[in-house]
This record gives sequence, C-alpha cells and structure tokens, in this order.
Amino acid sequence: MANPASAADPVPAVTATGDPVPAVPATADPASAAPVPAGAAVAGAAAAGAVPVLRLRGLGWSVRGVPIVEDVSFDVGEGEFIAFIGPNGAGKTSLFNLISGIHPASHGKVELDGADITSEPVHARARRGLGRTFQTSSLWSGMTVADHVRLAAQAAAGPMASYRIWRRAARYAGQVADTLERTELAHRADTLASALSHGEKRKLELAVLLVSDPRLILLDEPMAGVSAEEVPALTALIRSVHRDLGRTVLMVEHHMDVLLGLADRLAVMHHGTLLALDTPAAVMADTTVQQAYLGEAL
Amino acid sequence: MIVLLVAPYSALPVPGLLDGSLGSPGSLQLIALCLVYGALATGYDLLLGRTGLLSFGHALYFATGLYATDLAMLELGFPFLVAALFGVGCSTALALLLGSVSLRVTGIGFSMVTLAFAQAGSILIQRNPGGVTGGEEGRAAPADLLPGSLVGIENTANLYWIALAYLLLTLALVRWTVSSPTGRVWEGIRENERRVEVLGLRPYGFKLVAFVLAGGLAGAGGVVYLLLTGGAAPQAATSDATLALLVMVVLGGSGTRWGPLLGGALYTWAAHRLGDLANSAAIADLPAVLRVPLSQPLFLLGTLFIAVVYVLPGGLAALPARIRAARTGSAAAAHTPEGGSA
Amino acid sequence: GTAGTTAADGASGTKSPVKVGLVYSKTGPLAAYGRQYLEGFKAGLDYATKGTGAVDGHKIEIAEQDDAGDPAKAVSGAKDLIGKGYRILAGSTASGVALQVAPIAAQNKVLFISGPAAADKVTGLNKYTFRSGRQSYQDIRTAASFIGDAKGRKVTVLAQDSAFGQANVAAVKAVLGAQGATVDAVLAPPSATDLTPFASQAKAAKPDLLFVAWAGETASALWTSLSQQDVFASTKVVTGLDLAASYPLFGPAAEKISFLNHYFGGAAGTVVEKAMADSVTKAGAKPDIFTPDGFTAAQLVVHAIEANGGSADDTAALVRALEGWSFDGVKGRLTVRAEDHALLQPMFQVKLTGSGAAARPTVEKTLSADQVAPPIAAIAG
Amino acid sequence: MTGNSLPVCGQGGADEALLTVRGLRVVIDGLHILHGVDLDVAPTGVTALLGRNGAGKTTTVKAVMGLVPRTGSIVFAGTELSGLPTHLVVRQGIGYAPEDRGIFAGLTVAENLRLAERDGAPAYRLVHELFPELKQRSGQLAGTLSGGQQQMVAIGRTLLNGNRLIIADEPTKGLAPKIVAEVADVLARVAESVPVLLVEQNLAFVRRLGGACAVLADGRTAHRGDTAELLADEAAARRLLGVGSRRPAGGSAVPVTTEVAL
Amino acid sequence: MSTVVLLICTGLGLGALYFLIASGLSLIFGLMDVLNFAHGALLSIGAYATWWAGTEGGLGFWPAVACGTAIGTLAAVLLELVLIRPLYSRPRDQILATVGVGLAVPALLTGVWGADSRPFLQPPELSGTVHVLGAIVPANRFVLMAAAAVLLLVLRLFLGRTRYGLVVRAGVEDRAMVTALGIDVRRAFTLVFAIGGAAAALGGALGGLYFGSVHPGQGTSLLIFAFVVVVMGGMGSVTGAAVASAAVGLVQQFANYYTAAGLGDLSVVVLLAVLLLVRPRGLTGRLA
Ligand SMILES: Nc1ncnc2c1ncn2[C@@H]1O[C@H](COP(=O)(O)OP(=O)(O)OP(=O)(O)O)[C@@H](O)[C@H]1O
Ligand SMILES: Nc1ncnc2c1ncn2[C@@H]1O[C@H](COP(=O)(O)OP(=O)(O)OP(=O)(O)O)[C@@H](O)[C@H]1O
Ligand SMILES: [Mg+2]
Ligand SMILES: [Mg+2]
Repeated sequence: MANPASAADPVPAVTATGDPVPAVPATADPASAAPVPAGAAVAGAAAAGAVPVLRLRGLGWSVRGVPIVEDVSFDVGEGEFIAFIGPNGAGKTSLFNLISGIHPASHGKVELDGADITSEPVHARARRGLGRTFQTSSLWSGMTVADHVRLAAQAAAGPMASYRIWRRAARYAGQVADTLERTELAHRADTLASALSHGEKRKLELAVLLVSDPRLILLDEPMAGVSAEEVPALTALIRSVHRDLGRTVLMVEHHMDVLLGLADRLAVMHHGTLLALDTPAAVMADTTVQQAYLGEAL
Repeated sequence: MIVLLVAPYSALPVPGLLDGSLGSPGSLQLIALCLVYGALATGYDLLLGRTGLLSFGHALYFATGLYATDLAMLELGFPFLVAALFGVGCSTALALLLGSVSLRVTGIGFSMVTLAFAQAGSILIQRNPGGVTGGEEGRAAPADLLPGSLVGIENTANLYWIALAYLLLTLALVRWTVSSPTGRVWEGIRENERRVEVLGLRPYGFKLVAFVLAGGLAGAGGVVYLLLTGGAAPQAATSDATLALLVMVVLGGSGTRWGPLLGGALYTWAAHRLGDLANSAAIADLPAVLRVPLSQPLFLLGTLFIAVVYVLPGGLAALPARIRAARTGSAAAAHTPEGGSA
Repeated sequence: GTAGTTAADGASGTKSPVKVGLVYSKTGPLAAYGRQYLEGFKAGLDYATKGTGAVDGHKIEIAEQDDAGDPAKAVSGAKDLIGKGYRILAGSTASGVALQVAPIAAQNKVLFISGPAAADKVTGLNKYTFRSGRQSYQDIRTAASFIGDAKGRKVTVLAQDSAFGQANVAAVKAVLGAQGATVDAVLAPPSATDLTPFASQAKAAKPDLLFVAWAGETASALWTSLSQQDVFASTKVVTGLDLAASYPLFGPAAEKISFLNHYFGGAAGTVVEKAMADSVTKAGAKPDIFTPDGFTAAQLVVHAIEANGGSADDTAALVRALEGWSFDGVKGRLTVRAEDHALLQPMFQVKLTGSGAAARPTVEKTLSADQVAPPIAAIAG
Repeated sequence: MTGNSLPVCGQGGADEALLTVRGLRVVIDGLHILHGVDLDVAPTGVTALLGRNGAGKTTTVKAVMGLVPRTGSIVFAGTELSGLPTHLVVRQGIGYAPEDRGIFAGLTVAENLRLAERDGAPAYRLVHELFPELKQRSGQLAGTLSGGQQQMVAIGRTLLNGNRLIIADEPTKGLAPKIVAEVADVLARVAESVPVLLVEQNLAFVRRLGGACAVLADGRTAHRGDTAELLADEAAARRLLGVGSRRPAGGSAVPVTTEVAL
Repeated sequence: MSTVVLLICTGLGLGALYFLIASGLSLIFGLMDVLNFAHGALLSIGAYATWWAGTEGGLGFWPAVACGTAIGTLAAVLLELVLIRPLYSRPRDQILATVGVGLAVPALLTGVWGADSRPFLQPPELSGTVHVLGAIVPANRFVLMAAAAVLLLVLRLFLGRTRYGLVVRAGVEDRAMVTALGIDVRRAFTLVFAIGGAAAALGGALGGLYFGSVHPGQGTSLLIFAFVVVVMGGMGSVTGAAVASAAVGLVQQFANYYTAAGLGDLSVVVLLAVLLLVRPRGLTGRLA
C-alpha cells in the first residue's frame, strides 16, 4: 500500500497547468497500476489556459504514520461533474475531508480558483464557495427545516451579517420558499429535522447547500440508505443543480446507475490512491476497476 | 409578573413560603436574591442551553463583578455608579480574555479549562493578595460611598427594584440576542458545530460573543449582589457556586425562556428556607433517625434535587408540556393508533 | 418603614417584649462553635435575668438566624431581623460574618454584639459594634507570655497563608517584635494537605519559640508532621487550645505543647462560671471554649436593656450603657473598654495531660486582663 | 391502506415456523411505530423482511431482540420472547447483525469477536474460513476497518456461536458492489445450515437469496409470501415496494452491472 | 538536598492519594461515561466507615480499612442500582443525580458526627518515619504509594485480562449492542461501579491515615483534584491517571514549598489549562 516513490516526492511531476487531461499518478504496485488510457478531453473540463475550479497536487493524509490518502492529483474544470467510486475504505470520504478542510493535509496542495487553500480552516474554504454534505446526515436535529435554510441563507450573506446581535434575525422568506420549493420540502417547513424521513433528510442537506449557492459542491453518498422509490427524485434534483445552475460537483456514490447518468468523469479510488479518472465508459471497461470495485456482476 | 411588581407594597403573609409578610424587608431581600439568581441562571443558560457550552467557571465572572465593584470603592474611592461600571467592565474584559483562550478547546476540555481558570481566581481571592480581597473574611462594602437610597433596611424595596430591573434586563437581553442573527448561529452551534463551519461561519467568534455577553451579565449580577448583601465574600467565587448555577438551570429546564429563572429562584428560595425548615420545632421533635438527616439543609436540598431529576426530567419548564402529554397520551392510547409514525 | 416595638407600655398588665436576634452558624463548618455560643447565651440570659427571662417585666424574645458561615446569608438574616423590628443583634461565629454584619448594624443603627469571631478588625469597627469574645491580639499576648524576656530571642510563626494566619503573623510582629525579638514566619497555603515540608522548614529555622496559628481540617496532619520532624525536642511550641473535641488531634504531641487558651470548661473557677456550668449541664451540654462568649453576650444584652428601663428602642442609650461597663463574667472581671469596645478579659496558659481521647487541660497560669489588653483602636464612623 | 387481510400464499405456514410474531406493537416516546406486525420465519433458508424507508423493518427486528419496548407475541422455538431482556433473547440462540453494524470501534477485531463468544466452543474456524481477512486483521482497531470489513465482523459474530437463527439488518448498506456480491455468497452459505431473517432494500440481493418474504408498510405487515413470486409480479412490487423491475435511472447508455443500485 | 528528597517523597505520597481517588473516577467516568460527582461522597463514606469501625467498633487498623472499603463498595453498588441504573438513557440527569448525592451525603455525615474533624486511628507501625537520604519521611506515605501501585496493577489486569474489562469498554461505546451479543451489561456496569467505589473508599480509608483525621467535606475537597487528574491523564486511561497523579502531587508539593505565596493549587490548575490547550485530549490522547 505504501508508495515509496510518492513518499519521497509528494508532488509528482505533473502535466503542465491547463492540461485538460487529468493527472493520474503512477502507483508503485504494478498489479493495480494498469493506468486507464489517458481519456480524451472530457465534456466540461477546463478549457486550455483557464484556471481550474479545483486543483489537487500530491494530496495526502496519514494517521499515526498509516497513509489513508496518498498522492492524489487532478484538476476539476468549471461546471464539471466528477463521480468517485471505490471499495469501502478506499479513502473517498477522507479525500473530501481534505478538500473541505475537515482534516489538515499531511502533504500536497489544494487550490480553489487558483488560490492555495491548503492551510485554510473549514469555514474559510466554505466562504470561498466550497459546500459539502456528509456521508451520514449531518443536520441540526433540534431545528426546523425552514430554520436550517434560514441559517444557511444568513451564513451565505457573509459572517458580518451573523454578528448583528442587536438586530432581529432576518426571515429570508423569498430564499427559503424558493429553496424549499426546489427541493420539494415546502410542506415540511416547520417539521423538526429529527422527525424527517431518511430521504427528506438527504433533501434537506441539499437545500442547506443550495441556499448558500456554492461554486463547488461535494456530495458524499447522497443516496446512502435512501429507498429505491426516492432515488429518482433525488437524482433529478442533483442533476438540475449541475445542469441548470451550472455548478461544479464532486460526488461519492455506490449506486452505479445513478452516477452513470450524471457524471462527466468517473474517478476510482483504491487504497487511498486515485486509480483512474476518465470517462465513465472507459472506466467501466477497465478490468482493474472491475476487479477492485465491481466484482462479479450481481 | 404582576405579583413581582406589587410585592413591595404588600403586607400579605405567605405562610410557609416566606417568613413574614411579602413586603417585609426580610422577604423582599429573599425575593430579590431569588430574582438575582434567577437572572444569573438565565445568563448562564446563554452558554449552556443556547450555545451548548458547559462552562464550569461562570462564578468567576460573577465574583469579578462583585469584587471589582467593591474594591473600586474601597481601594480607589470610586463613587458607586462608576465602580459598578468598572466592575461590569472588568468582568466583561476578563470574560473576553479567558474566553478567547478557553474556547480554543472544545467539549470536556473547554469545561475543564474554564474550571481551571475559575479555580485560579477563587484561590487568588482566598489568598488575599496584598490584603486587598480580605481572604476568607471578604470585604464589606463602604456604606458612605453608596447612594443613600440604597443603604439601610428601610430602603430594601429599592434594592428589590434594582434586582427586578436586573432580571428584566437579563431576560430581555437573552431573549433579544437569541432571536438575533447571532442567536440563530448559536442554535446551530449547539446542535452541530461542524455543520456551522461548513457553512462558512467560524464558531469560535460566535461562542466568544456568547461567553462575553454571559460574563458581562454575570458581572452585573455581581454588582446587584454586592448591593443586596453589603459585601463581597469568597464563597461567591468557588466552583460550588458554578455548580449551583448548573443545578438551577437544569432544575428549571435549560434552553427554555423561563426555566432558568424558575430554577434559580426555586433553588435560592430552598437554600434559604430549608434551613428554617431544618431548624423548625416540628423536626426537633422527630426521632433521631429522621431528625438528624432532616436537620441538614444541604441534605434536604440534595434529596429534593435528586427527586426533581427523577420526577421531572427536562426541568420545571417541561412540566406543563408533560402534563399535557400525559393527558393527550392517555387519551390517544384509548383510541386506535391510526395516525401512526411520522 | 419599620414600626418600632414601642406599642405597649408598662401600664397594661403584660409589658411589651424585647426582641433580640442571634445570627450565628447553626449549620456549616462552624456549627459546633455556634452550638456552644447558643448554649452559653441561654445560660447567660438565665443568669442575668435571674431565671425570669425578662427585664423589668419585659420578656426577652430570642430569634435565631442561621448564617452557615456565609457572610451573604448572615447579612440577609440580619436584614430580616432588623426589618422585623429587632434592635439588638448578636452572634457571628465567623470573622467574615462579623465584619460584614457590623456595617449593616451601623447603617440601621442597631446594637451588634459580635461573638466568637476573633478578627482584631471587629474592635473599633463602628460605634454600634461590641464583642463578647476574645480577639487575636489577646491570643498573641498570651503566647508572648511564654517567652519571658523577648529581647534577642527568635520567634517563628507557623501559620496558614490566609487572612487569619496573616493577621496572626502581623500581631506577633507587633507584640514581640516591639519587645526586641526577631520574628519570622513559615506560611503554608491553606489548601496544602501535606505539611511535612513546612514542619521541616519550621524546625530548620531553629526558633526559641514556635508559634502555631492553625485552623481547619489539616490541624491533625500538622501536629503529626511536627512530631515526626521532631520539632518539640529543640523548640518550645505554643498554640491556641481549641474546643474539647480537638484535643485528640494533637496526638502524642499533646503534652509537649504550651497552650494559650481563651477558655475551657473549668478554667476560671469563678462563681459565674459555676452558674454557667450548672445551667449548661442541666440543658444536657458541657461548657467549652465558646460557651462564655454566648454567656457574656447575654450579660451585655441584659445590662443594656436594664439600663434603659426594659426598652431597646434607643440604640445610642444602649451603646452608652455598655461603654466602660465592668462586670463579673465567666472568666473573671471583664471590662468593655469605652474607647474601642474591646472586651478586656483574662487569658490562660494551659497544659494538656494525657493524649488522644484521654487528654485533659489544666491551667498553668492566668494572665490578667491588663497583661493581655490589645492596643486601643480608633473607632471608625 | 392495504387493509388487514393478509394474503398468505405459498409456503411458510405458521405451524412449523421457527419464529412466530403476532400483533407486534411498538410505541417509542408516544409515537406508534409498529401497530400490528405479523411475521413467520421458516426453519430453513432465508426469510426476507422488505418495505420502504421507514416502514418499520429495523424496528421489528429490534423488537424481536428486545431492544425496544414491545407488546404482542413473539414465539421462538416454543419460547415466548416478548418478556425477556435482550441478553436472554440472544441466549435462546439468536445471532444479530444490526443495521449500523454495531462494531465497537475502539476494540480490535479479535476483541470484537471475543465479546460475542457465548458457549464453550466458538466456531472461529468457520468464521476465519469465510472471512480470511478477519484473521489477518485481528489486531486492527475495528473503527479503522473499511465498511465491508466491518460488515464481515458483524456477520462473523453471529456465526461464532451455535445459533438457531441469524438476523441480518441491511447487511449491504453502503457497501461497494463487489462486497455486496461477497456478502450475498456468505449469506447463501450460512442459510444452508442456519435460517436467516434478512432485512434488505437491495432487491437484486434478495432475489438472489430467494426464500419467503414479508413486506411491511406503515408499521404493519402488508404482504407475506414467496420472494420470487413477489418480485416477478410487477404490479404487486410497485404497490408494496414502490418499484418495479425497472431499468436503471438516468438513462445511461453504459451497460450497468444490473440492479445493484436498487 | 534533603528538602528535595522530602518533597519528592511527600509529593509522590500525595500523588498516590490522588490516584486512589482518581482511579475509580477515571474508571467510572472513562468507561461508563458517568461524570460521578458522588465520588467524593463515596470517599467520605469509606473514611467514616473505617474511622467508625476502628474507634466505635474497636477493630484493628487493617480490619477497619477492610470494613470501610467494604461499606464504601456497598454504597457504590447501591448508588448504581438505585440512582444511576434507571438513568442510563439520560446521561445529563445521571450527572445531576450524583451532584445531589454529593450534596446530601456530606450533609448527612455532618448531621450524624458533626462538622468537626475526628481523629483517625494511627497504627503505631505506620505512624513512624523513614530516613531517606537525610530526609525524615512519614512511613504512611509509602503505604499510600504501595496501595496506589497495587491498585494500578489490579485495575490494569482487570481491564486487560478479564472479559469484564472488554464488556465495559464495549458497553460504553454501545450498550444496546453488547446486550445484543447476549451479555448482561448491567451486571458488568454495576461491577465497574463497585470497583470504582471500592477504590474511592480505600482512598478514603487511607486518606484518613494521611490526614490523621476525617471530616465530612474531605472527599469533596479532594474531588476537584481527582477531576483534574482524570482529565489530564486522558479520560478513561488508568495509566494516564497514574502519571498525572504523580505529576500533580509533585508539582503541588514543590510549588507550595518554593513559591512565596504557596502557589501549589494555582500551578496545578495552570498546568491543567496549558496541557489542555496544547493537547486537548490529555496525556494519553484518549477521548472520553
Ligand atoms: N427511537 C425512535 N424514536 C422515534 N421514531 C423512531 C425511532 N425509531 C424509529 N422511528 C421511526 O419509526 C419509523 C420506522 O423506522 P425503522 O427504522 O424501523 O424503518 P426501516 O423500515 O428500518 O427503514 P429504513 O429502510 O430506512 O432502514 C421511522 O419513521 C422512524 O423515523
Ligand atoms: N481517524 C482515522 N483513524 C484511523 N483510520 C481512519 C481514520 N479515518 C478513516 N480511517 C480509515 O481510512 C480508510 C478510508 O476511510 P474513508 O472513510 O475515507 O473511506 P471511504 O472510501 O469513504 O469508504 P466508504 O465507502 O465505506 O464510505 C478506512 O480504512 C478507514 O478505516
Ligand atoms: Mg465514505
Ligand atoms: Mg432499517
């Protein structure tokens, strides 16, 4: 699992800036190396010369010496949708935590819109327009649905808006109504988050995200535990965020059919490294991915 | 509320609850103390119930207001009003300083750091540095520097008004700030701090605002307490004092509008009146097995407290809701459970 | 406003009662002192009113307020009593209580007779405040009497670094330092539980006299440490003898310590003491260190009321009646010094014989009231 | 909605059932979560418990285990369980792998397994044979295992003792497709010797294991019958489970590895 | 030199006393997540029971200690069964219930035996002194250290070697799941409470030796240092608590002696604050 080459040189020689072809780090393990044939320019990928929304270089994180994410480098272009797959424990959530600043990177660099944010705290990154959801629903259980959206709207108005202790809290009526409409939660506006069904909680997570209108959205298994019945609506919602609003989205998901309909590119993680990053078709065709992730068809 | 407004003019005896009529100085003093503690608990709940911060050192800011005001008069010769402003200023500044340090850690670590600071403050006061604090003896407030209308038993009603004003101020301030944009963030922090961060807000600053506000309110409480008790004593700074605030808040129901007030008043009333009960003739006549425990006010308070914890989870403020739930619950149980799960 | 107690007069059959309020520790850390005080007060009232409980037919009514050792509670209690028309307050087991209740008494112009509280500051605090017990200075003078000629001798004070300890150090410096002794101090934090290093430090100072001013729960640990570090072999050790329950705490060192003493049951051998002992024993208790403080307080109260024809309404007159009054008390001849309301009284040098539960005190020497009189303090306000 | 008439079809009659649940009701904090669940677990093979999100599947299983207050009749191999505390229910011979896996994150894999030992001869051979990974990682803290490995621990614990019934609640939740397939294999093997009560959202998985099924809706049993029959009946499946045997959402042109996503 | 030796020996003795109290607290706090404010009360019960058995009961010292520890253990079991067990689903109320007990028990002791210190029996064989490199160290300090060392060993064996340790560690993470493995977790928790209570009562009994007297507030006043030690050591780590105890005892003893105003307590709380600011999870880095 350890990668001596990258440990010695945390930022591998990367293709020149603006190269539309995603960088796939070579791994030391020849068995799992079999790199995906460098994909053709992908729809939505950054045009040559433009600064990518997100750029990772040699990003890594280890806990007590054990590497959990190793040497991940890639660029995400404006308006792109990248889906992450990989076996359990591959490091997908950990990678999202590194990008959003929940964990400090052990080595490597994270750039958002060309600015180096590697050492910035969570809230500073969020203020730059980086929004995310969590693998297990992370909500304010004692607050109502509308309150969630209001708080998010307030936060989006900048931190100073929240320090106005002498003012009455604004209602943000228009924004709240819009967002709840869009996420089909309007009828639950006054329900406590703890009383929502699983699928509704997932929608609420998205609502909180949407109202703050982030440039880059990280979604961690938004469909986990959602019953088959609710999957299509949620999928449609995510699609509209991506397509209609033109947001850049990174998403981890095990539901293959969902992400195949959404993703421009597919990233495969394995043992903390980026095994492949390419068009869905190319990735699905790859035997290494088949072995590592999909297994025999069920 | 209306009862609180007419209290000083009333000669109504309230047997059992109060010793003497409602308007007598002794009763007014006790009610005023109840109001002050009710307000202190309400301010403390800004941390505990509203922002989810368990501070074990809140008494420090109370004691700072108390001692700083007293010492400003005694040592610096400030007139009362200036000294009071100085006292509130000191406690606010101290809360800002220590809050900015202790809020760097979270969870039980935060509780313990606040405890450590408060313990240090308590030790300093006990140690009588430079003979200033009076050590275990405390310092009496100088009557000549206090306004004449606040000195003497015939002016107890004025002290009562001040206590009531302090309570109203605290209630209003807590209510106002809780419904301000900052209050909304506090609520978010209480429920899930990480999630607030992900929205782009740094919880630290908001927690500090709550901490400083609560510290300043506690300092103001110290000033009122100084007027009521005519002096500063080291008991005010002990960790027991913070623990008492915690007990009050929980007794009443944390995070509710009236709960902490209720809890603070009830606790204070019990602490004072249980002594009388413990010393009453009725108990002196009991056989030793009953008499010995019942003659200890702290024993009564402790047992009462345990009883409340068991019988009234959620505190006094949850009582009406519980009664309602019990009523409708039994009614619903009688019907078929058609509505089902939500 | 507070309606006075002047309603009824001597004309009608039953005369209006005189109300006296006691604010003292019924519970809390000083409850044992408080109990002695109360027992003494009842005995003193009985004695001074010759068993009638009344002065000139005016019954003396006692109301009690518990302060639990907390000045804030004491002030509330005092205010309650004053508000109910009490013009005489007595009590204060703890110095902090005395120091904070006295100003309240002065503000409301009522008589206040402080009890066992030993702080020197109470003397001369204001013109409404008197005391019925001894003060630290009298303790120190008694301790000084052990050293004989102090010139050129070395005295070390082993005390806790509290207001009580600091006051003792200051008093020793004032008394013995003035007589030519060199005085130094070993101060231990009040919260320190392991006192071995301080005992060893006190021994290393090699004083001619080691004065120990100690209060609180660690007393037993301190005496054990002093024995273990073998301080008694090289130095004369003086300390105050507290209530009877504390005798066993000195452990095996008991017989080697020279005690200064305010009072113990049987110390004085006076007629009044006999009366007090009888009365207290009849009530099922035993006279102890602070029983005389209660007894004396009752004597002062009754005298003040007597001098005013059974009324307590004119506080200034009550004060005038007490100032300079000299009378036979439990410990012998007592005088309320007019200048600062100090209570001049004899003190005792005491030895313990036997140790542990068997320790019994005996008086070695009685020091007259003049020998131990504190310097005159200026009355404030 | 579906009424109280329960169509009982196919095999799985109540007579020879190993576990018989009748009129199970659960009320938590005044909320009526289950109001009348009936369920039979056949003495062999897999019995699937199906239903939409929030139908009450997990609650039913927890009620059987005694983890939530319940009323009604729960008879297991002739013993009434409804009055028993959880640990005694388990000692009747029931192994339970809960929905959230119930791994003790702070304990090692070996300690997690050791905790589950109940009788003298724990079947470590069987467990290690099924999941060689657990043997290799026995010293690792369970909290650092990947989701799939944690699921292996959870299932392994149920196999350690000579249980007469194994209850697995959504053993595939959050698992990568490859692991889902592996878990299906394991359960199929287990079911050869011990009956399994399986709660599952993934219909492909259920179809693969076959056996009888019960479908819950709104805290009640809405259907009992054979799994294959139910899944073959498009209308019934749509009515009871909200889905038919449909194509993947999103209309991707890529040939998806079948219905893992369901 | 002899002063330093004396300070080290007495500091370790004090640390041993802290450990006797903190170990039980750490066990209960760390393993069961119960912030036990009644721990000081258990200590006082142990101390008074020992004192009572020794003086009124006329037992020798060691039988009295055994008796005191047994009664303290019994009290702990009662506390767990009657007050803590019904509140396992309400952790905050558990804390509050123990606060109530912490108030009531010392008051009860005061009511029965008075607020004053009672002299504690000092067996002659333990009241002597030992000469170490020129310092005269009270012998009972070494008794405390030995007791602390034995306790540490026993607790580590209990936690590491027996199934109970495992059950409790797992039970803290997820009580329901432990029962779902067929284990009667309540019995294990009662046992842990009993052990914690036994340690506290033993601390009380030997603390009487240390102080030479008992009084009702003794346990409560030591409790705050026990909390400090538990937090510094990293909640739930008995070894961490041992290290922290020794550190706190030494720091306190040295600071008391060498700083002018005797800043022992102050330096301990400052130490705690600094440690937590640098390492929020305490010495051993385990989280509650
Ligand atoms: N402890 C509880 N308190 C309140 N409501 C509960 C509790 N446990 C479950 N519920 C509610 O009961 C209903 C049934 O829950 P349950 O977890 O049994 O559903 P499920 O069928 O397992 O759903 P899923 O497919 O999402 O796992 C849900 O609406 C849930 O919100
Ligand atoms: N704090 C931690 N300490 C030790 N190991 C950790 C820590 N956090 C994560 N890991 C380990 O790192 C690996 C990657 O975890 P991560 O949650 O990123 O996986 P994932 O790809 O999101 O998996 P899944 O699909 O199951 O959610 C796992 O083996 C996990 O056990
Ligand atoms: Mg993940
Ligand atoms: Mg479920």
